Amino acid sequence: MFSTPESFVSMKRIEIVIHEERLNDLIQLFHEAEVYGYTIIKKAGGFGSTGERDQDDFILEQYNAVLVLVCDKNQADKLLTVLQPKIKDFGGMCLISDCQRVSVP
Amino acid sequence: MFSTPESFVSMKRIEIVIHEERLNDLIQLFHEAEVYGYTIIKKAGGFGSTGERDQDDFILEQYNAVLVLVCDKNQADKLLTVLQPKIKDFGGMCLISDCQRVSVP
Amino acid sequence: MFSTPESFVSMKRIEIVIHEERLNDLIQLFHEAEVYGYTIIKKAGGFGSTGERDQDDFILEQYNAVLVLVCDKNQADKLLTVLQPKIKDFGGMCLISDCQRVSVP
Amino acid sequence: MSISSLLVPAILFFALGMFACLIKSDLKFPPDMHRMIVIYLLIGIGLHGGKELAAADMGDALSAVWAALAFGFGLPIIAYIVLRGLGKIDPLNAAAISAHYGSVSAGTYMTAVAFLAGIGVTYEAYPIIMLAIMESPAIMIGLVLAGYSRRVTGGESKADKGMMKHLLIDAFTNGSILLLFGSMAIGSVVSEPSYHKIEPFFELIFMGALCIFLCDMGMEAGKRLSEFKSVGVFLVGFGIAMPLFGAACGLFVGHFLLGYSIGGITLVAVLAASCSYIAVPPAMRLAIPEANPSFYLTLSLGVTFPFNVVVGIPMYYSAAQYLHATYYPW
Amino acid sequence: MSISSLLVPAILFFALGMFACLIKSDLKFPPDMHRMIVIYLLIGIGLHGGKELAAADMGDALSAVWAALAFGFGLPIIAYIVLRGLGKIDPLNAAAISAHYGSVSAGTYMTAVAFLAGIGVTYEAYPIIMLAIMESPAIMIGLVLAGYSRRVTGGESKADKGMMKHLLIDAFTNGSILLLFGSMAIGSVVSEPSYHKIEPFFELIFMGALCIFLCDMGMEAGKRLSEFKSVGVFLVGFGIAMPLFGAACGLFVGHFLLGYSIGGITLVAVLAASCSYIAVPPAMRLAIPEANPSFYLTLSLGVTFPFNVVVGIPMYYSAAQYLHATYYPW
Amino acid sequence: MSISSLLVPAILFFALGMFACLIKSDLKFPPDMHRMIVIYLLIGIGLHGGKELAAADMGDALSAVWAALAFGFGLPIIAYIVLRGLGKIDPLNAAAISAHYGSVSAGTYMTAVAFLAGIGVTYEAYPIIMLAIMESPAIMIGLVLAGYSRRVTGGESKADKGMMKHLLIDAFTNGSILLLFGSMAIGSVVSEPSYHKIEPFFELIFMGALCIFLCDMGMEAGKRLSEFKSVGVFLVGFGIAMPLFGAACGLFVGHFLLGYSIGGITLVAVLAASCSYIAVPPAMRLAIPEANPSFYLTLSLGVTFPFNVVVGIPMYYSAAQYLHATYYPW
Ligand SMILES: Nc1ncnc2c1ncn2[C@@H]1O[C@H](COP(=O)(O)O)[C@@H](O)[C@H]1O
Ligand SMILES: Nc1ncnc2c1ncn2[C@@H]1O[C@H](COP(=O)(O)O)[C@@H](O)[C@H]1O
Ligand SMILES: Nc1ncnc2c1ncn2[C@@H]1O[C@H](COP(=O)(O)O)[C@@H](O)[C@H]1O
Ligand code: NA
Ligand code: NA
Ligand code: NA
Repeated sequence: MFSTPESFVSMKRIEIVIHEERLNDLIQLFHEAEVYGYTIIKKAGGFGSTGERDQDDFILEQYNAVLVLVCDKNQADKLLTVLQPKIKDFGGMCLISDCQRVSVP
Repeated sequence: MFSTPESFVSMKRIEIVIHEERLNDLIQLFHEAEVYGYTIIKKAGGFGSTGERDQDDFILEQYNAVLVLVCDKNQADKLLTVLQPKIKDFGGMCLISDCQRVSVP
Repeated sequence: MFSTPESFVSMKRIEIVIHEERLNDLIQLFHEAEVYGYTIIKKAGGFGSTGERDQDDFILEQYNAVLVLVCDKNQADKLLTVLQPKIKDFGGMCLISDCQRVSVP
Repeated sequence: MSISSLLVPAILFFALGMFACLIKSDLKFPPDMHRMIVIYLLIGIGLHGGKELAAADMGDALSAVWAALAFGFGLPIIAYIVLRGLGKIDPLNAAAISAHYGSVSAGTYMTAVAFLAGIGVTYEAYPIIMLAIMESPAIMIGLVLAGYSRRVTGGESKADKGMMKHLLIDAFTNGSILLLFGSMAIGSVVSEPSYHKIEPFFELIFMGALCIFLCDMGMEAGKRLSEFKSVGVFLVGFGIAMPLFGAACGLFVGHFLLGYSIGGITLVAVLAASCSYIAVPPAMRLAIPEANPSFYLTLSLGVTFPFNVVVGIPMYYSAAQYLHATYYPW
Repeated sequence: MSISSLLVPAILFFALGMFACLIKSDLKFPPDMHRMIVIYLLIGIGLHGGKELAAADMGDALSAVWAALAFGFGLPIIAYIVLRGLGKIDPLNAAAISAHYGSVSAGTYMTAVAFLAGIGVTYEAYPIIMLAIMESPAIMIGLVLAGYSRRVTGGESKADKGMMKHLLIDAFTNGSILLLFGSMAIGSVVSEPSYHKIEPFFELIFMGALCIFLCDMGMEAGKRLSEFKSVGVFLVGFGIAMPLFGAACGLFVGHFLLGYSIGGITLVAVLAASCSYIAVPPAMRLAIPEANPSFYLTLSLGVTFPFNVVVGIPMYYSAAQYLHATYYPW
Repeated sequence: MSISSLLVPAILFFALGMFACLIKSDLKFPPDMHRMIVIYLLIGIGLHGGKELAAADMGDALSAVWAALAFGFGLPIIAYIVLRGLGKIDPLNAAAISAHYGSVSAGTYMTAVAFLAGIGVTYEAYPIIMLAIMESPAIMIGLVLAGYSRRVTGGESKADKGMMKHLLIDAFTNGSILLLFGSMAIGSVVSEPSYHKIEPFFELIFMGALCIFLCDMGMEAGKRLSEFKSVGVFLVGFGIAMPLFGAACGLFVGHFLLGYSIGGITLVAVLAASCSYIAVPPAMRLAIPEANPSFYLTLSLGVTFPFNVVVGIPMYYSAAQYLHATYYPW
């Protein structure tokens, strides 16, 4: 379909939202699982089982962090094995979806 | 495929981008539709039908907000019924895609 | 499935993460390809082939930018033709996935 | 005391902030500005307190410390009993709210100082020492009350333990408290000429910076105030009665036990009457996640804080005057 | 007047900012810093104005108010006519641009004050009152012109109405305007000793903080200036001619109608010549989304602002001197 | 010199920051606050330096410039040789680390000024000129060393070239350097009364603002210090030996070549001993992405900076005293 279809690689996109104060634990886990890349957005707000987290509220100072990680299926498999037992503890949200990574031609 | 396939739940991922000043209206709508979670990223920039919104421009101070909401199909259905009539008014962008939510084992 | 299925349009969602200092080059490319919308999140952090980019480190001041662009398949095709030769130079990550855009009823 | 003594810039800027919120103005201060001014004010208060401490009589300073600890531990317990007994508030919310009332509001305290300065009344150095001390016990007693409540209601107790220890440490490593104590320590050891070099930044321009802080807090108070319907009549009443009770304790202690001047008594009353909105709310959010923040924030920021700033301070001052005139009428 | 009178720090820092932009330096000030300094400057200007107002003659103050209203309403209408008639600019862009010229630039005004201070020229207290007043009418007249333009071009009119009301309210609840008026009110009621306490923060360090603000605005002006090609020769010419015309009106009014001193006349000229970049641009972006922001921002920030700061102020001052010498040659 | 001369607020606040980091306090200053204070300090230093420059003897000023250039170019080369020869550090990391030691730390310099002020020692105006000059050569020599290293190790060379030019330009358009030089230029041309207006902001409150900056840097240093295990014994040793060597050079140059007073010699020693953490780290990150930032940041922020602030400054001062007493014993 695209001009150079062979340049797409099927990947898994993992998207995690957790309380910002737990971010370091998560990143540590990632590095232990030897992931080769992730992206972090901090100072996110939201609403979940622990109530509202308003990023503009400078009294309570509650933030979420959004983490996006793209990897192949094997790595995702490995990662989720490590991640899943901790998910309840971490709270927030963990998604997985399919995507194509555009690779260097 | 994954170690514990039964721990994934098929969900809908709704992603909305709107002008930040409209965010509260949208959130109100969400709470009326009784969603159980969403994530907000503020101070985003972008370009759309109303022109450029540069988040670094401290003179005009125009920001977008990105909102991600994950829910099951029924809830999404319900939500979009409420949302759709307002979409034109809200402007921006509203996407829906499939994802797997990793659930507590 | 949804109340008004005909109001969904199949689209491509392109998600790019690059070093913030390269963002302007990318946006220029987008405008040359005549895209009609994109969303930008700045001051993101992350980890990739060039090491860690910690958005809280005010000494090094390294940020990533996340760019999300939704368009139809043709536009995506066109865009990626322009984008792909530059991807190596840009570094970071470029994803493409399918989504439904909720359109004005 | 005339109406003009209320026309203190700090109070007026607080009112301006509330007014901006009331007329739904789009006025908004950057959150980082708030954080920066808080850092600045805490250091300024600490340095000043330390300087005073260095020159203070140790016996008198110790009395002040004891009084501060008594308030910090005592007031939350009384608040908890009232909230549980009279208000039938559930234990965890009661614990979270109570903790706020043991602590103090640096903003209210500084407004009182500005008020006294405006009418030319002097005061002792000790209250500022009390201010620095009262934040920690309040957080600790909040944790203890929460633990007690959980045991009573049969909540989790194992996870609790680790949490408890973690939070007790927190009560001392808490950034605001550390800044206050650290600056106090620094203020008490630096030499006079060294202090003189930093005085323009931390003292000379202090009252002006306080105005901007209070304008911001006025907006915040206005925002919280608008939620007071959801909080219920009892709690709003509590948010006014509790500072009055605290002030009464403060007046008593300040006059009879500590033997301060009118200005000093007023400040002790303000300390006992005020409740925290800097260190305690985030600590309670973490320690008692089950408690509803809109309860304690509405009370502390939306009710007690504006009450103290606008009505309380002059009232406590009048009471201190009366006390002084009645019991030392020579 | 020698070149050395141009060597005012405020102006030099503005030039430094433009230079940084010119050589594509990576110098960048945090956006929140800009917001904070704006808040600080507005409060400082307001307090100072209020203090002056309290001491002012009511009749003279009223004359200043009338003059401010005349400028605020009159100049945009003239600008609109010129832009439509001579420039064939489309109605909505013309309306948006016009609104900016009715308003004032606090930065330009303060630079003028720094300039006068630098050469030791005194001035009346009234211009600062005018400054506070001129922001609202400009926004209002911008809305009226936009409404008129839309009716002429047959745009939406129903949605308009609610919008219109909403925006008229906005012209008064606008954060910057509220801050300015609020501080003015506060400055006019606080007692002398109270004011004295906050003076170091709001007056003593004011001119230094202004330097940082102007350095930042210099970078911003440089950025906008670089877009002036896209704006066209006519508009750039307008961005220079309009302040000259405004200044002429200001000189006339300041000298003949208000009867001010040379310093006062200069300031009135600066008020009439300058155009807003704080309250008006976001208001116009909301009110007239069809207008192209790069037009009014390039004009106001990239052309008129630097023109006034670098060339205009000394020019208006010379003109005021000439006027004074010619018409009061005794 | 007694222990009390160490009780300079600036140093104590630095220690407080490190302490906060040590006890894992949640104290955190907004990153924008850091940026704002850096902007403020750079402008303040520049203005002050410019003012001194205007009053300086041109010959003496030129000597200072030459000395600054010699340090800026010489120290990194020596550092590079030591790192490569003794430490077997790989070429690119060695280049990146070296560049830091040619530059200076404005924070350390200002702490030294506060230290001297605290014990009442005067100093010459020239060191501040050296401070402004030393940042650029260090970046340039870092680039040259990196280029040399790459040629040696056979790295990319084509891409390099464009990069090189780009980065050489950067060494001059770099925001911090521009701000420093720009303010210096402004400080040297403005008239006395004009300067007087901005002095309260840039001089009067300077030392207080510096305290907040150093508290922040203390936290940063503490954070980096904790990584020193990963850096290895050799590098940590280098991070202490290099400033000692630099200080020795500075003492020699300051005393024998420039002939300064004790205060002046101390400052020259501090300049030569200190290493940059404002302009150089980001420049090196861009120029030598292959180098590991945790090496140069741990060294510059975690080792050399605290060493200089806590131990170095009083030591260099004692050495300057000794030198002065020994070689001018009349
Ligand atoms: N269904 C959801 N969709 C999107 N974000 C969610 C969802 N549930 C939780 N989150 C995010 O995760 C954060 C923490 O969730 P929780 O631990 O459940 O309070 C929330 O503040 C949201 O930002
Ligand atoms: N096709 C698109 N892809 C990604 N983001 C979009 C798209 N269209 C609009 N947006 C976002 O929605 C914001 C508001 O859009 P609009 O109301 O069309 O100006 C824009 O500033 C973008 O951030
Ligand atoms: N596999 C990945 N998943 C998510 N984000 C990535 C990935 N690889 C790179 N990135 C992002 O792209 C940025 C730049 O990548 P790089 O140029 O490889 O250092 C990183 O800092 C990450 O934020
Ligand atoms: Na209390
Ligand atoms: Na005007
Ligand atoms: Na050095």
